[in-house]
Amino acid sequence: MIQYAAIILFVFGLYGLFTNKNVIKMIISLNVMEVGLNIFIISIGFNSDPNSIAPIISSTNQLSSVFVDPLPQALVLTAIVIGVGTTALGLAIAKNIYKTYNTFELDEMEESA
Amino acid sequence: MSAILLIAVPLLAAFLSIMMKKLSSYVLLAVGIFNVVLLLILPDGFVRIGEFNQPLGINLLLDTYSRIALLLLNSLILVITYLNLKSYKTYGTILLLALAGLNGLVLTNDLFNFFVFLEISGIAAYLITTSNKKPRSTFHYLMLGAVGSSLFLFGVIILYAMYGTLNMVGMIRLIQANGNYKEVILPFTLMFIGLGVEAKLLPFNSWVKGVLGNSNTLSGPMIASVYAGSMSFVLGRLITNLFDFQGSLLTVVTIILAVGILAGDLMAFASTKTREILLFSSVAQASIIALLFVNGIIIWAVYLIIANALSKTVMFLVINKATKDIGSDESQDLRGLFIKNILVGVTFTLATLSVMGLPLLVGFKIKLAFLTGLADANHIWLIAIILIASVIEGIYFVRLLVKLWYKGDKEINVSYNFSFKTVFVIIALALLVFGTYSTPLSYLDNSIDTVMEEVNNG
Amino acid sequence: MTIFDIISIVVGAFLLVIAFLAINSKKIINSVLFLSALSMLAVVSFVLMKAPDVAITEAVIGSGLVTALFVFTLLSINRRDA
Amino acid sequence: MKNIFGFLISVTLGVFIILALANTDAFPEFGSANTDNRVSSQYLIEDNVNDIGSGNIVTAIVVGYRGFDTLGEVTVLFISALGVAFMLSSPKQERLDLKFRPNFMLRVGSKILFGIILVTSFYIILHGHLTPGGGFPGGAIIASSVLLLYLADDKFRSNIKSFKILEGVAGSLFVIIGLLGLVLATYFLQNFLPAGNIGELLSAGIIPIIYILIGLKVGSEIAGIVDNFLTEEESA
Repeated sequence: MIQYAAIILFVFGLYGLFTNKNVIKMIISLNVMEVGLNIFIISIGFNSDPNSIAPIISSTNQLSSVFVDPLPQALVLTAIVIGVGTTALGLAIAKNIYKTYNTFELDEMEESA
Repeated sequence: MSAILLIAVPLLAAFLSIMMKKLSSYVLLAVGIFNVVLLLILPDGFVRIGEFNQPLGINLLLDTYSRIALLLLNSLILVITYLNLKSYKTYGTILLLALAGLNGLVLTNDLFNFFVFLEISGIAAYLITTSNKKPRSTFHYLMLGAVGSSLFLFGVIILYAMYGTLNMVGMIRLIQANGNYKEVILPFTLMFIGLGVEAKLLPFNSWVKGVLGNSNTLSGPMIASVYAGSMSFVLGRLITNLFDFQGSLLTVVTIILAVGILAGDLMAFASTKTREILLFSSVAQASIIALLFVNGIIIWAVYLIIANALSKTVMFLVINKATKDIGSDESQDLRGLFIKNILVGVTFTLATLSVMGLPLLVGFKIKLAFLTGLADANHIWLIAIILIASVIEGIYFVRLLVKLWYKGDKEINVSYNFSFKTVFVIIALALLVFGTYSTPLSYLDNSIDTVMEEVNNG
Repeated sequence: MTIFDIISIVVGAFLLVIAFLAINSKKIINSVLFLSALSMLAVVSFVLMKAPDVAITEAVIGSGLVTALFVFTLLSINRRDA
Repeated sequence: MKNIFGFLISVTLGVFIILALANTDAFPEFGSANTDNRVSSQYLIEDNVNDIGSGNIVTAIVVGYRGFDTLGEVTVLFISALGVAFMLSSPKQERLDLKFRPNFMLRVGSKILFGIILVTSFYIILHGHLTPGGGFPGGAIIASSVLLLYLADDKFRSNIKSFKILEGVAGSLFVIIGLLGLVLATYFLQNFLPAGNIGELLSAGIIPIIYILIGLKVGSEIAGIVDNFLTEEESA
């Protein structure tokens, strides 16, 4: 069920990006899309049988037990921080846009050549 | 002395250069020269990273295909940086990271690593376009780029879920073994759309008009020739090896690209701003290149990318320098630009004629070859579309040249310094020499892309 | 219907509702808060799917720093209107 | 009204993707992902785990097997921080005078909390290869502790110059360790230190060192971004 929610979240963020005219709203829909994508990446590595555990070897769980797939978790660590990078850049540009056009609405900005 | 230095040295220089801001442009020149020299002596083959072989760790693949791409990239960035040394001093670190990102993009053989380098070069491109002082078009480019790479990652993750590996060679082997093409249609469309945004293919390139429409002597050549060239090389490698479109997906992609060619040229025909004419013509060229890769004509697509990147560098530099001095890029205001600088006019005309594909220039040889290639694969209506497009292209380019050569009402004084002129002359000579004496073009053939060899003897 | 299935259905439904509110709310400050709630729900679903590393990172970065950046941008804007 | 309609379109498109994925039998059902026919089966083999020596297998993948991704990842954050500084900063910066005045409780409480948060972040970074966590969350926690200081007193300006140098040094040390791997051993980012046995603090060769560098780098970069967002050029 979480995987279906993640795919719908991804597509909904995509939809939100194309219909919103407000700059901050577009960055928020981009974040919604990336959260959906991250949940989807983790969901393909999930193993639902009860005694599967997180991929950490310590004194309690030895190598013999069934593990969840560790590779998607490594990928999502990178994808989250890339999302932060893009969002921070988007917000900096949004502040610049506000300084030049004094509004966040894309259609209110006069088309200054 | 492995290929990893092409990425590690620019990264190290970038990390160090934030501490000494003033030297970053000169460090970039040194790193560029180092990369070009390194490229000439590096052996071919796989380069492992962190002692793990293919499926476990990440590998870089250096073969003739990526070597040509890297040579074009590094030398073009070197030239563009040298020309913009004084006016854009603070962009040294950003250009170093763009260099590292693009080198990694061309070299990597791992799909997730491809996504990471796509992001690095993308963010570097957004920062380069901030030099246009138009935050709205940069924002538009950022949004579309972020959406594009997220779609690409979505496709890669679906492929990983199906085949369990992120490594391109292993993935191709498993897809061939699995054989059921219907399953991979969804991930391939997502990845193709994701890359289409960066490679300026038609339905996804609404950002191009804003970014290149008001570009300057740094962002114009960087985005129009360096980024477009590297994206076409990378898209080509993925199309020929990973995607190799079949059945319904093939027809859909071919239709998208064919429409892209015609629409790009029509929009260029309709616009009066010189920079818009150039950017729409490069949109059309990008679709032609993608179309050639889809039909398996690899070597002529590679030559088309090189010829296009070189001539677009000349054209964008000439027009952007003139726009900076005059203030507007309407073709009316640029009338009689070449009367006072004949040499620049001649090189600009040669570059334009090569893009149009007129005889005596390398563009003609390439166009002739890939049209015969298409004829062998009897895509008659594709040839018709490309010919119609080149007729339209001929009209609007000649119209532009006539305006630029013949004296208008206003007096225009645009000066190009000596280094600009030398670069223009070198590129124009290369276009001429390879146009007339074109036997060296036949030394290479479709075997320069060795990914398929690796897959078969793996 | 194990406990896990019930919880995952509830979390999935909440995810969709909060995403809908985040994108369609009128005031921007509301959508920022819904976005931070969405990150927290993402942390819950990561913990459900046995991914502790990712849960910590998403918690600190998603609901912590990204929301802070949004709020600072909005604060610097309101100040200018006043 | 239009939004409900939009929501329905995206739900139908999402359902279409779900159905397309559902009837491709190669795509595993939710929850039935067995790692045997995937590359991660080799990450979990006995001798590979001992060879890397890191208890937390995800850290082994992030820094050990796919360390090049993490280098790319650190570069993405580096260029974002550079971009934000490039766009928002100007020579003379002074704090944004927001209408928000920190009250007494916040000012005193944050001084105490700052130390505790910093200690937890060092704990998370140092134990990256043993327990969940590591460079990225640790660095982000350092940045949130700096953020707390910004909120606690509205005249506070952290020393940006030192953050820039820390960021540059940590990044170049990361690449230098990679190049050392190339020079000492045969490949870039190769683990030239002994792997030790799992569970000990000093195990897994260069992985903890790299994770400490990543933590410092991520912390200083996000703190730099926070500073850029909370300041504006001299309005005088």
